[in-house]
Amino acid sequence: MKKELLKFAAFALLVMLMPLAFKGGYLMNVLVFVGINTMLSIALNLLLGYAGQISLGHAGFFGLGAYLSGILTASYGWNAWLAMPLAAVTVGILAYLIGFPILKLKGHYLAMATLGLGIIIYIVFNETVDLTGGPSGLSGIPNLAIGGLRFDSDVKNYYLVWGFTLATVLFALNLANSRVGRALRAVHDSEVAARVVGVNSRLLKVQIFAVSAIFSSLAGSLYAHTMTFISPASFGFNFSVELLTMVVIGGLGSIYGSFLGAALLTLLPEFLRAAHDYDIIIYGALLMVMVMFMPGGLVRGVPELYRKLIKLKGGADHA
Amino acid sequence: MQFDQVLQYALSGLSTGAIYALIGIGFSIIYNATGIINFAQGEFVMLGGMLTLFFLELLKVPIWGAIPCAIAVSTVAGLLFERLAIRPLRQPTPINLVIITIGGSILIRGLAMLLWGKDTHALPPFSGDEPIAIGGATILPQHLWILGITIVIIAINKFYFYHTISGKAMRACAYNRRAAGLVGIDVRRMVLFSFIISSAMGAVAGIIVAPLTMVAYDMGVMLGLKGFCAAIIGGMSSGIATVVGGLLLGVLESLGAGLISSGYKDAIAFIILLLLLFLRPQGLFGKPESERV
Amino acid sequence: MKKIQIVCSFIMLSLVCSTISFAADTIKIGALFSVTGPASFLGGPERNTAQMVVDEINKAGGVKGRKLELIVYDTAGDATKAVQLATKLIKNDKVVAIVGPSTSGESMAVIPVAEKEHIPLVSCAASIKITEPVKKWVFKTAQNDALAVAKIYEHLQKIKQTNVAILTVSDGFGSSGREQLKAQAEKHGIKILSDDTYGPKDTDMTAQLTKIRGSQAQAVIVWGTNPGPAIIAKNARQLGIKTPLYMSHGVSSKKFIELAGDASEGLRLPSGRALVADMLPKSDPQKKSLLSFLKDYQNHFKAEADTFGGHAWDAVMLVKNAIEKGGDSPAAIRDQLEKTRNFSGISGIFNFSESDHAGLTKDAFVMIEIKNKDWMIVK
Amino acid sequence: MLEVSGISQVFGGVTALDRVSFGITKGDITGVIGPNGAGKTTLFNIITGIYTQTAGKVRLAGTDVSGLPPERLARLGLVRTFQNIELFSGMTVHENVMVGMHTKSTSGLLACALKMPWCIAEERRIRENSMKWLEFTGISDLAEVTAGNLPFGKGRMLEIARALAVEPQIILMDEPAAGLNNQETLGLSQLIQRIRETGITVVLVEHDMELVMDICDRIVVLNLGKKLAEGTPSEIQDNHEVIAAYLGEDE
Repeated sequence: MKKELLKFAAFALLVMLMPLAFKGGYLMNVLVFVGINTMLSIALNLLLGYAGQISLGHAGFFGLGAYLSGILTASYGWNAWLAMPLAAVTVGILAYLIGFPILKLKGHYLAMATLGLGIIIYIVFNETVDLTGGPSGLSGIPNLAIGGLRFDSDVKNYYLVWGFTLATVLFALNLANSRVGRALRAVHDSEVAARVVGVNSRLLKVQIFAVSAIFSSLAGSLYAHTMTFISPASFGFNFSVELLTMVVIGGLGSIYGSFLGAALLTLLPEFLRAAHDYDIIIYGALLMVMVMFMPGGLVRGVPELYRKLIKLKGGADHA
Repeated sequence: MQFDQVLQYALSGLSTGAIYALIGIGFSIIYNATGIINFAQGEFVMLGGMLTLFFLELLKVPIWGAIPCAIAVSTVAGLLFERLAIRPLRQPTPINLVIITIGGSILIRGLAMLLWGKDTHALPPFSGDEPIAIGGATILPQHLWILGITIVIIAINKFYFYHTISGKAMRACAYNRRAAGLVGIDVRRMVLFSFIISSAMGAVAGIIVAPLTMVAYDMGVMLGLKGFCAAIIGGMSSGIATVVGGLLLGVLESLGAGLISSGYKDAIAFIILLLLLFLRPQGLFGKPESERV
Repeated sequence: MKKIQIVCSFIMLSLVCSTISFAADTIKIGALFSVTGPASFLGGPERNTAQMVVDEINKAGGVKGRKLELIVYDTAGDATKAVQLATKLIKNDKVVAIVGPSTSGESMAVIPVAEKEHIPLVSCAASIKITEPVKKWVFKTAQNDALAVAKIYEHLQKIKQTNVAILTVSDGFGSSGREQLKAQAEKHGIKILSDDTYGPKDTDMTAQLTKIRGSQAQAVIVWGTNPGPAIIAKNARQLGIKTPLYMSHGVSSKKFIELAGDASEGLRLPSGRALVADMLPKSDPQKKSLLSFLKDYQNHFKAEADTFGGHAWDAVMLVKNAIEKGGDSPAAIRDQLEKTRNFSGISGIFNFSESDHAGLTKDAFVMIEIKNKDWMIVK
Repeated sequence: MLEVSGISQVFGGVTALDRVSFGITKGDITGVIGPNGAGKTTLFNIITGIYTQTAGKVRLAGTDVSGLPPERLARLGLVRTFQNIELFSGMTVHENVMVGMHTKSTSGLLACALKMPWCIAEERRIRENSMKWLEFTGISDLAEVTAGNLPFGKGRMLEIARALAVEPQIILMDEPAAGLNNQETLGLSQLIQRIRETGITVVLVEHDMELVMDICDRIVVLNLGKKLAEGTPSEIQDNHEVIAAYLGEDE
């Protein structure tokens, strides 16, 4: 328990000190998105890594948060701090209601159903032109502000977004080592055994689906208020797959893994810019290679590799 | 609303639906033999179209040579996919399989983009493009090709699954993999076969549809998803139910676009998919199955 | 173990920062083009053209004796990436102006960054929203879709066909066009009888066209970029629709004719003059720019230039002229851009002012018709 | 305590169980035996809410619980173990048992994630109480081992410990001795008797006749989906029909 807390404190400290290292350069902006993506992949990880339920429609919840927040503030003049929780609650309720029928499905069927859900949401963004501005997008979304402090620069946004992200990390960590988190992992390992000892797996799955959607929605609101412009293209199927990749690469069920996955995938394009046409291939290959050779993700795979290397080296020394 | 309009919607829908059906059957064959939903199925459709174009335009092979070559290469791609990605999987859980087939589809699409570029290309129709009038509606010769080839493929399928040893063996796998293994059927070989068959079928679908829809490296995504919808409507059967599912989906889409709203056309397909999964996961025509633990 | 990994990832991060080089004494211009992704048909030629123009300028001795340096990033059509890269251009590369992005959505996303950081942005996208209302730091070179709509409607008025059906693609380009088609109809005495859309990935539009066939439309206006309009042209031919088809400027490249084949015969569309440069009279003020652009492009890339590359040509040239006249500070460039008068570019003749940052009139377009798989000016 | 009456189950035209009825007395150890395919496991699955029967009723302490899902039954004090042990293989042994205490704790999702003070207290209680069951089954030294790495016999003990953590009225065990060596079977039989001493009713499906005859108070015999006989071990041993059924199967 103490160790866990210490680890989190170190992580938080690192996050807080980051801006000093970059002095407001361009990477600050990228790191803002690393924060948002970390939040999203933790949200998905709660569902996928803990409860073992796949979703290929999370970009839809992310988009709903962004659009609800954006429309309420830009078109109806709401206060952003009011719009954000309202969006989250709405998305949460929606996910809760749709969760009952959709989580009855298993495996591939669940993947396809959530995918369909994501596409339907995406089509709605595109078609309700009067509300969302359609494919041309919605602009003029205000920045968040506390009193006189407007979050309108990368550094300010960095602290804003990472504040939320750290809260998400803490939320997820607490949940993992609690009665509910254990029950979720139990459902993941053997649903029938979990039910037999009294875990209402169906309700639990729906609950975590809703919680996951709520965090995605919050991330969406943050995205809308930091970007000040949103368009449906950011919330399509591809982004759902990207989120899935983040979670898988980082490591299913690992919160810090989600951060690693999000950071890697958000920063990867920076490294791959020279090979701009190849990035889609590297992406696909990475996904396959990870599942085939490091099914535990980086978080578990790298230490394992490290141990193997040590052993190999040790063996060589002896020889 | 006039009769000839509705007739036109129906005919357009049937020809699109036939493609969905072909892709849907590809999904079902793999699913039945392995329990995998192959998210990369749509990419084989793309490969069929792109490869035909490649042989036709760049290697100057005549069309009757280009088509078999394209099917052959796509089939090899399917074979390699199974051998290199599916078989070596250490933990073949549904989630890992979903992820690996998604990864495979991205990879195949990316390679196609690198090899052939991002442009859309037109492919000549098999036999002219003079419209044929049927009642008040018109179709193209290519539509007849699509319907005809779909029927032929389904007939071949039927023959294969019911009248050949390996087809029967594959049906046995579909019914109970462990039992099939116990009676001496090489299940892994059947899995490989299922990938070969469905990638070949995907390629055929891509080839016959290409003259109408044109080909691009990313054409497989939406077609693949629609094909899956067709398979779900048909209850993942590898026979006539999926064909009906595909045709139904095509006609509903076309009617939806014409009579309700063209913008929500795709949403209609996916709403049907969700409703079916919620209410009748065994497909529109299947009998309910007892839940197994 | 986990901590080590986190530390590692941050080390990688800092490596990225340190690899940025600083070349001395060049004037840096940033460029954001959608070289990959769904809008690569815009971004590809735009990147080629921009690089080509900068090379030509440098070959001719640069601007005021200093060389230009073009820093191009690929946005892949993604608004989020576009914003990140705009920030990168401004903060890390310290550019004095940005040309691009290629699409309207990305441009709208990047505008707040340019406005906040006070860097002039010359967008290559078409939507009227980019410069209307006028934003202090934002200009654009692609013809407004509003102008294209006006050109088609005027043409229809002239030939007295006022009942139209519209069929637009449901992406940024199509929805912006649809908005304009609906907004301007009344002004030109046009009645829209049916209003349909199709998806950018759709492969069969006979349903929409059948519906249109059932209406009394005298003309069908299709708003989209390849390959949709080509499929529509083929579908219309299949259905035997005799109503004339009008396309948007979004298909004004040879690719469209190649895709639609015989079905493209007789289609009309508004287009920039680049497609028909050799048919223009000698007196046309744009002719000189056009011919040099086409020739350069042919020499550099062994391919035919299209109007899309022209947007980048205009953008780079406008910035270059502004630097020549004023200084190389972002503010000076902005001020000089706004003072641009009678600049004969590829897309038209630009006249920027305090109240107009798009700078073109509908004369930037000519109506052209496809005859024998080539472009003809409609008289 | 537990009463089944007229249970029938039909799978796609095949009758797996045909009007099976019997009662189980509180505090007894009851064995359900029968040749392969007799329908024992199906019966267990029906009683524990995993299958829903075609006809018939299950009553637990007088209330009708037919068709209730397993999680509801667990709250009513009915719990089971599985033939091929079902562990939460990714979690530690201790955590496995802690999940067993799910019904005996109440903190909700939000309270857990926000670490409310009452949750921390409850968590401590769960942690301590669950150790008790590990000690009861004699695997407390393995508390921090990942369950997936346990040897089969220990896994069986863990599954029982986890079921006991539910603090049930009645526990159903599906072939608990399967896969155990003699030593382990002996331990198991002692454990079952100790469980009964704490007042929990035990029902087991078992193939190991020696074990059944040794510890059971009553035995129910199923054959081909029907109840063949019911009685004390000695009554069953003398029952001709039972002997015929077993001999007919060549066992």
